[in-house]
Amino acid sequence: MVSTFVEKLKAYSKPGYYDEFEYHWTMTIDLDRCTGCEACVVACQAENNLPIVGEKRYARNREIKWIRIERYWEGDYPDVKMGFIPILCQHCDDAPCETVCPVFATYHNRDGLNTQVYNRCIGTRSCAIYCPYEVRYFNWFTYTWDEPLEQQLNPDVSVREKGVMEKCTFCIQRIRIAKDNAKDDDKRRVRDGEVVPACVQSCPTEAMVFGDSNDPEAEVSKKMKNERGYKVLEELNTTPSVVYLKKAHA
Amino acid sequence: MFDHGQPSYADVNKDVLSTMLETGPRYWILLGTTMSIAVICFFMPWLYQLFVGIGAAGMNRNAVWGTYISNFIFWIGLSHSGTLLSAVLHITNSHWRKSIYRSAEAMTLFSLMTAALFIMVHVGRVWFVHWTFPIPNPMGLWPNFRSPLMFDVMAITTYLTASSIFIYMGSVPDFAAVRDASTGLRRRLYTIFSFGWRGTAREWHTLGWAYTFFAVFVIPLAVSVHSIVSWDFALSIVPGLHHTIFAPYFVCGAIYSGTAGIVTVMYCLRKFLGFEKYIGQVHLDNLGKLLIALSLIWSYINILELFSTWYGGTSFELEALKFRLTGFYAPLYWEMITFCAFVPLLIFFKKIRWSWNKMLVVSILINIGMLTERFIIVATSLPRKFLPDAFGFYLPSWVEISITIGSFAIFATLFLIFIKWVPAVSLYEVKETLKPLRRNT
Amino acid sequence: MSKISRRDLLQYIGAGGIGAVGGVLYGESIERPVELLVPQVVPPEDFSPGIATWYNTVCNQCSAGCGISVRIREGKAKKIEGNPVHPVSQGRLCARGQSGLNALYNPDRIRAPLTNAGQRGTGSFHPIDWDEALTTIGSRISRLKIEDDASRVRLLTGRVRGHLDELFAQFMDLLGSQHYQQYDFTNPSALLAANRISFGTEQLPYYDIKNADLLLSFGADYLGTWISPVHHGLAYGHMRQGRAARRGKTVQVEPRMSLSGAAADEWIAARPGTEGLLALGLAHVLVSDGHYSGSDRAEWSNALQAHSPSVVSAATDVPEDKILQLAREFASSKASLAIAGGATTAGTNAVASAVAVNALNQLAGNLGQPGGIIFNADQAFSTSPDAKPVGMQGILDLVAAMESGEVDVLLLHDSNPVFSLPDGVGFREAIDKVPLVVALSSFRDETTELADFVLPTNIYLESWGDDVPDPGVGFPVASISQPVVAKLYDTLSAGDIILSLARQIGGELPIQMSWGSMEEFVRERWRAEFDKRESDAAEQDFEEFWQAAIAAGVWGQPGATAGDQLVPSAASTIAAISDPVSEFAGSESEYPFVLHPFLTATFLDGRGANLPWLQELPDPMTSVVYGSWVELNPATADELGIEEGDVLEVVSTAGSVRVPALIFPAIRPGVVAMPVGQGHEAYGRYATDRGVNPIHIVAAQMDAEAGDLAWAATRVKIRNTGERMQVVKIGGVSRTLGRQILGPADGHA
Amino acid sequence: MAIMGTFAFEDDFLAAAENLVSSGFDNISLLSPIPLEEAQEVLGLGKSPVRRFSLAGAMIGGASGIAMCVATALVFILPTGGRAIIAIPPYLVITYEMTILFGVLFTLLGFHFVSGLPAWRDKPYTEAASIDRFVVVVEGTAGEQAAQAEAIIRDAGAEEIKHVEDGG
Repeated sequence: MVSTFVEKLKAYSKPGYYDEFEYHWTMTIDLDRCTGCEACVVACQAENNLPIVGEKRYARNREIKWIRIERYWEGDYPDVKMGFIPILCQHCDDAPCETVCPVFATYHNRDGLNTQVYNRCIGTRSCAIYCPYEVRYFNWFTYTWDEPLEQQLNPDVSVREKGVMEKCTFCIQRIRIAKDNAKDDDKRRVRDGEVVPACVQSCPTEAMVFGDSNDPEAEVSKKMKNERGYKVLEELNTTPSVVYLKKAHA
Repeated sequence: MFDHGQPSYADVNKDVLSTMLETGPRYWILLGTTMSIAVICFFMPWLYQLFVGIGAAGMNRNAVWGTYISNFIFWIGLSHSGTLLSAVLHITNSHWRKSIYRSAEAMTLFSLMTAALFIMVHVGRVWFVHWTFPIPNPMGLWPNFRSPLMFDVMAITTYLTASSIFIYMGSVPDFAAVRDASTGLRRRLYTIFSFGWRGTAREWHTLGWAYTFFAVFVIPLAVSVHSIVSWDFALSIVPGLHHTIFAPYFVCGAIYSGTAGIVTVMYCLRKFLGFEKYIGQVHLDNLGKLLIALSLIWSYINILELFSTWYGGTSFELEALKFRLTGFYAPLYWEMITFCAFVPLLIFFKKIRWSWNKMLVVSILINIGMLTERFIIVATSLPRKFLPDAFGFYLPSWVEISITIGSFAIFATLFLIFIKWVPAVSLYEVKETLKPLRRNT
Repeated sequence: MSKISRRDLLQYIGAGGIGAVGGVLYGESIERPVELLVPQVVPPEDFSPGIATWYNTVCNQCSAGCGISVRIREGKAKKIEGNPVHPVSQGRLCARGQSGLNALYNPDRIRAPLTNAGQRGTGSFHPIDWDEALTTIGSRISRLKIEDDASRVRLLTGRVRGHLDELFAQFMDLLGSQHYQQYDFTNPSALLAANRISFGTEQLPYYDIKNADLLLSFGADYLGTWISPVHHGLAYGHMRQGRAARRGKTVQVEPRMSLSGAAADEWIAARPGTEGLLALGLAHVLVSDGHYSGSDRAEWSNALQAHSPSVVSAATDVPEDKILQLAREFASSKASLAIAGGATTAGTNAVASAVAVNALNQLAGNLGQPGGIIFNADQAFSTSPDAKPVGMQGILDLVAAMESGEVDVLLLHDSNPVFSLPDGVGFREAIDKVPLVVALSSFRDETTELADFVLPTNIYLESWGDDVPDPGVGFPVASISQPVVAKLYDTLSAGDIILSLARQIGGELPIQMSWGSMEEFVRERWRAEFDKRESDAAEQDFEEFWQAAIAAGVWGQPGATAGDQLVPSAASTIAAISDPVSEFAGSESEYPFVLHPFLTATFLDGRGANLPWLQELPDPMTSVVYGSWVELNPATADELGIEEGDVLEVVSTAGSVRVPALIFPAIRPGVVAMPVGQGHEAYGRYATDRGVNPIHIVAAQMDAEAGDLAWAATRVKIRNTGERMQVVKIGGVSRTLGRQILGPADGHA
Repeated sequence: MAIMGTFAFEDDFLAAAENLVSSGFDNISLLSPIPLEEAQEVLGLGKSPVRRFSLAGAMIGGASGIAMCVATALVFILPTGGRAIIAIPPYLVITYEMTILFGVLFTLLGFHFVSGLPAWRDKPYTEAASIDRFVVVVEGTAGEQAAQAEAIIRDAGAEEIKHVEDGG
């Protein structure tokens, strides 16, 4: 009794997660394929019921885009280059945002996902401060849709009210469905490619790949090993679950 | 210690209690004004914000914290001198503490309450703020004790509790004096407030011991509170905030602004309640010296921060520093440096140090500087973190500015109520400093 | 289990007493709201609550013809994705296509037929019912027909393909009017004209970007707006990283960096209007360097004589060695491909430029080769009956006819010439002379506002139809468009309106066009196709075939490629080579800047401006949302002392607009660029009074050969008005500041 | 019966107290407007037991602090940021605060317990004791003892001597 308790204490005193992740959902984004077309941005907006905030709020940086394209110029005319990089929640394994939440509104689940539980959120917004990628978006207002645009809203995703933080979930509703299907189907594991977030699904250049990096055969695991692979702001040691493949040169 | 000759024990009771028991129209006008300002500038905009959403404030995607947090830190900082100074001076047996500590502690309490109000104003869903306490809630989930914000919750709760107890227990004998000097309902109320204090040797003895223990607990507590507040920032990895020096920096800054706050409050007590007899040159002189010391420490830490950023040489930190020193908010930064690092040097001159009017100006300038400092920390660092394309900008909205102004009115209101309910100067401790009542001296 | 009970315990401690009592009281006092899970009187078939169904149909947001799958739950469309079995989109979809939901559920849709209350053009309409509207219009047309004046009826549509096109044509034909015409700002008229010259076919070939090793694009924003962006995106991804150890290279020639320019390895800002010349310069090198060794080398050499690199370099402002290097790379690449589009094919020299690019492909032997230009076999269905005027020339003719009172009835469908043509064309004025204007439209746009009757059409997601993607994908393909949701309002599809009109008009029309509905018509036409192709269709039974086609949303014959038997000789191209330099409206001394209007991937020619998701989608290159801007090179801006947000007056010979400035690092000095698509005077709440429309200040010039607007051939001057206006954008500092955001510095990878 | 002697000077008052104590009176209260260490010494009040409350409170607070953190972590196994479920460093801060909180609360408890306050029953008291008078109260005396006490108080120089009812 006592010894098991002590063992438990010891086990839980080690940094890290559970025993291991059931799945470790990971995304790779090949910047050599990415053209910055923003199909992913709209796909996310459609899938996850992101609000239409309006020009005035946009002008004050109150937009909500769970995935956004960042643009970086390099050089000056005429030798000027543009680099696009889609930035979404990196689902860091060592996520600074999770630690700071006083009410466990964000935590790491068994799928290696950095989850955001809207119901628990009290809106301290500290997670957005702690996030170096600035991918957490706050509901400054309760947003409404001009009738009948609300008919488009995805019933699998909740609509958030004012005062709640939100962010990319790797389309957790799709993961849930895939896992349910796999469970119904003789309790097998989710197959590679069976679940794709909306952004990955839409990408015309197939720049994004999503899968379970616990599975060495998964496409995402292979992509991660690409020599061009890197993680954004790797030096901060947040161990993101999004691996970027650097743009190649001619 | 007494500029105008020794008062008698009875004089002390009369002088102090009269400020409580005799209320002129000026008081009511003042109270009415501050209360109206509090309602109009603080509570009504807050109500509007509750209705609309936090978007009523100027915060945005890049700057999700704004003046609410910087004001929170400011008020927490202002709270720092009262109780801490009182406790330290109690333990070290400094007699000059005795006539000022009650008001100083009240300042602690009320600025802490104002600070706590700012947390309420800040959070997105204030109606769920109790979820941060380890009490049962509909989520069936207790808070995350690994969170720096939980440190805050615990620290501020403890600080508020401890400060309240500290000031209350120190006032119990004085409540008894009020009881004895009054009649009717007030007498009944103060009978309850004073626990039936008679001033027996045993009571004094127990109170003395308890009070010393309160002081002993409060000192590390006060230091921890502002350290913890600083960790809200320093434990993040935001460039410009992620500094190990932050805890001492905040604590020092807190005591600094708190001490300046005491000077301001003492000035008002002297001016409006006629406490010239009890709050005199020695207090001003001592507080002035303290201010100089704190200002020098504060300047040193600022220089250190610049140096370590420069020496560290990472792009993130250098960019943040560059923006702070030369960006949009640079005028505010240099204003802060002027008010908090250079202006206090004037206190070296006796001419300044010994003049209440001049010290009032200096102390107000210091607190303006400290208010700016908190604002700069928030407004220049948060919108410019790691990804340049996500750089943004923060400008407070009218709601935030109004609420900031309103918070001073709330503080003033609380203080005005306080002086009518609690003797603003400790009766028995002032008496202790007087010539003992002995037949044979 | 134990975990839950412990949690519950805590919960009960807290909520127990008060909560339970409160809950009971609440439950007692407030009646449970009866929620309609399924708020529909008659649920559509295949309906099961909580289960999503996917229906395949065709996207109509641009003319690429992508197949789409629409996710339906509880009878509502929830999401649009690419149809995975459709060869154009292959399961992918662009931002515009996905925003189709915004069109379907747009709050500004016309919900019932409208007629103008009094004066035309005041924007005041009142609803009437369909019968009344159709009777009025039908009797008017009928009278004209009886009087044998049917040619006074005109039909102007947007770019319509598939059997709707045939229906329109047949309608006009039976009516006895030869005046069915289309206009689409994005129509690749110059390419079609050039292909007619070079390849003898007025059809777009398949550009096999996927297998190319070197893609040389002259102004064509193939990833954003050119022809079939989603398909090109797929191809681009494959070309870059889809092949082992073979990364295709792309070079973009354009004065202002587009999405494709950003993706390119080399971006060359040649002098505007000289891109075709650059192509000829490259062609010259191919010939003179001996890379080309065909039998007609002498003819080529002769034709290209005037275009030596040094001459071309001086004219185009591209260094000579760059021309040589590019030409050699182009020749030596295993699979090279040159394409033309955008501003290159929108000058007064549009066709000549496109021919020059064709010449380049011919010289490099790219025709019929993988990674080159592949000609489509015969189109899947020969739906397009006769060549009809498409482009500005047709509009000019129409305007002339209207002005001279030759037009009694103008039927408009899905076309907005008032917005997408320069004011100089005079469409807005001419329409006043037409007694009856009928618009078939889902939204009230600038042109619709001028109509007497507005007949609301279904959104494509509510309509039957079909489409043959153009260009094809190298083999015959046709897609079916089916209603995926029950129609929201009292609207009809364009086809159904035409059929109803035919019934109203009477005569032989209802006899010849006896289909009860568009659905029936499409089905019958497909049956005819099926019968014609029975031999090579796998399914024997049409019903089976039809059901399979509806389910898949697409039908195709992947094996049937044209091969290279279609590769034409070069003689006609050689003959057509001329000096392709664009003529600009306005003198350089008075108007120092070349105006470069560009299509945006979001709004295209402005048709996407009423979709809120697109309004909120940052412009890919500048991150601007909700508005217009004018781009200036940083050096130019410095020189003129202009900063971002300064409102500039941009003046051309045709007019002027006031628009805030934006400093853009990748634009040639001497060029100012403005996005097309904003500046609507009417088009619903999201589009109206937002930004400016640069087409209004474009001089009404044409390329004579293509007969279409030369929208990139206008010079402007700019004047700082001293006013300021915020350019709303999300981007902060668009430089990495030395941070390794786009990857570790080279050498550390 | 209780005898209450009011003094204007603290040395008189202390002398009276000392005499009373040495005469064996053990139920005396010494009321003063300010704390007087000498008076406490007269009554032999040394180290106050309040300190034990403080210590106990601090210890209980510390223990419950860490226990609360660990227990919460174990009940809700919710990992955050890759930290250990039971992450000691942050818990130390909570523990620290809880130590102080409970220390303060227990000290308060100790004060009430030791001082016997609140005590709102009527006890021999004079309002001048909260201003500038020092009062000696001898309780539970009667007859000869009372006379002796009264004599001691009068001899010490009391301004006023009153016989009052015992409190409570």
